Amino acid sequence: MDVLITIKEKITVEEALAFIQTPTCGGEVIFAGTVRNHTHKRAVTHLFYECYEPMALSEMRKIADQVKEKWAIEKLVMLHAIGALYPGDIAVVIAVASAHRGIAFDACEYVIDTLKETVPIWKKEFFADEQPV
Amino acid sequence: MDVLITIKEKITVEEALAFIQTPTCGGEVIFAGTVRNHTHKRAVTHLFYECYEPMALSEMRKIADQVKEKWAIEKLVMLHAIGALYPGDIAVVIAVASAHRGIAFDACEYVIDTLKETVPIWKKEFFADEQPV
Amino acid sequence: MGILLFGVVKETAGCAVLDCPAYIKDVATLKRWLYEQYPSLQQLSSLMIAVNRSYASDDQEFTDRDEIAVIPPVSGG
Amino acid sequence: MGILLFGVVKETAGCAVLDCPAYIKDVATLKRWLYEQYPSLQQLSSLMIAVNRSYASDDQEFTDRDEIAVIPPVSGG
Repeated sequence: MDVLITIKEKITVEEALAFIQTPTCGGEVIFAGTVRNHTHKRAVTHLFYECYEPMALSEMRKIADQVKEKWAIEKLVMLHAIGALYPGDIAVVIAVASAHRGIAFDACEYVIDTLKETVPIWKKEFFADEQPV
Repeated sequence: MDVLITIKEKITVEEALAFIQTPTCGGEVIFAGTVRNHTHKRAVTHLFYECYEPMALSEMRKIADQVKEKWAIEKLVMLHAIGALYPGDIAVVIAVASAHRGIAFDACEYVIDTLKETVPIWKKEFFADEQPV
Repeated sequence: MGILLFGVVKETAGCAVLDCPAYIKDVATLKRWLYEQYPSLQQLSSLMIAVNRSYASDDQEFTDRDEIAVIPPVSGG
Repeated sequence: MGILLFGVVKETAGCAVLDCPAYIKDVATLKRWLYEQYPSLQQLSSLMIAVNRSYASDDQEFTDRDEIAVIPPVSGG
């Protein structure tokens, strides 16, 4: 399984696609998490993502190892953005390529669910109805 | 729910992404089906996709209606390529945007599974070890 | 009346539109006639008939004003 | 020794690296001390300690050569 794990300021779906596309695979499943313009009906102006980078990368590698053990996945990409993000910006991209689409869906959902539970990244929300700090 | 359904010679993941990205949505799930360079270990040179287009579009609209009834999906894209496709080319793209990622995965997988069962599109495979027609 | 053929059915018949006898007025009779004309179609895992671009059941009737198509197992995606 | 703080813990303490007393040599003692220093941390749904970039159980011991971090509930993705 080829793995690409990246934490950086700006991420794109295209770079994930470029990594996973291969003529040997039939199915690619991609999850993109974007910044919403509201949380519980409160308008969000922007987010700030903070990260304990060496541990975050290590936890992401652990997830990749779990995927490799559980499913016959050929390629896996995990990208996470950090810093200031605005509504519509992409915060996270998970991309999986496999010869079988069913396990590609399962693996992709597993990765994003687990990432949200274990990877030390924190989101701070800034609201429109808040005093600027 | 906004829906984009297209059958044409060349499709891209980018056009699907462009349609579904919105600041109100948190999660986008995309399935891309690409042409493999082998089937049951036989090398594939290319495929030819044939389509009963008016009925295919109608069956795709039926799937969109089912998605709308089952899940709170905001945007749905179904793209299918026709004509000659080569290994690595994209044959189908399904893209779903929803505020909740769990149902985005469910809906995306439902759409591709159902499309493969009901939409009148046929794939003819051409093999490397075959006489040219 | 002309019925539309696709995929392996089109290849078997060697044409994209097949002329079928006027006495055929329902799906079951059409399928029986197709199997007689092209016995190899019986090897397909399914053979559906679409009437006006919708899958039709065996008892559905049609006239020569309807659009009839023969749908072998689909393989899109 | 200096321990790394993130997210709401960093905001609560007002600093990114916190100096903790030398007598603290295991995770449980560190957590108890943090809760004493910053009682509001008890309202968090979880408070994990990482030793050398891995989540540590309460009974894990450490020395001042280890990298210690306080991990409030994560919210990436």
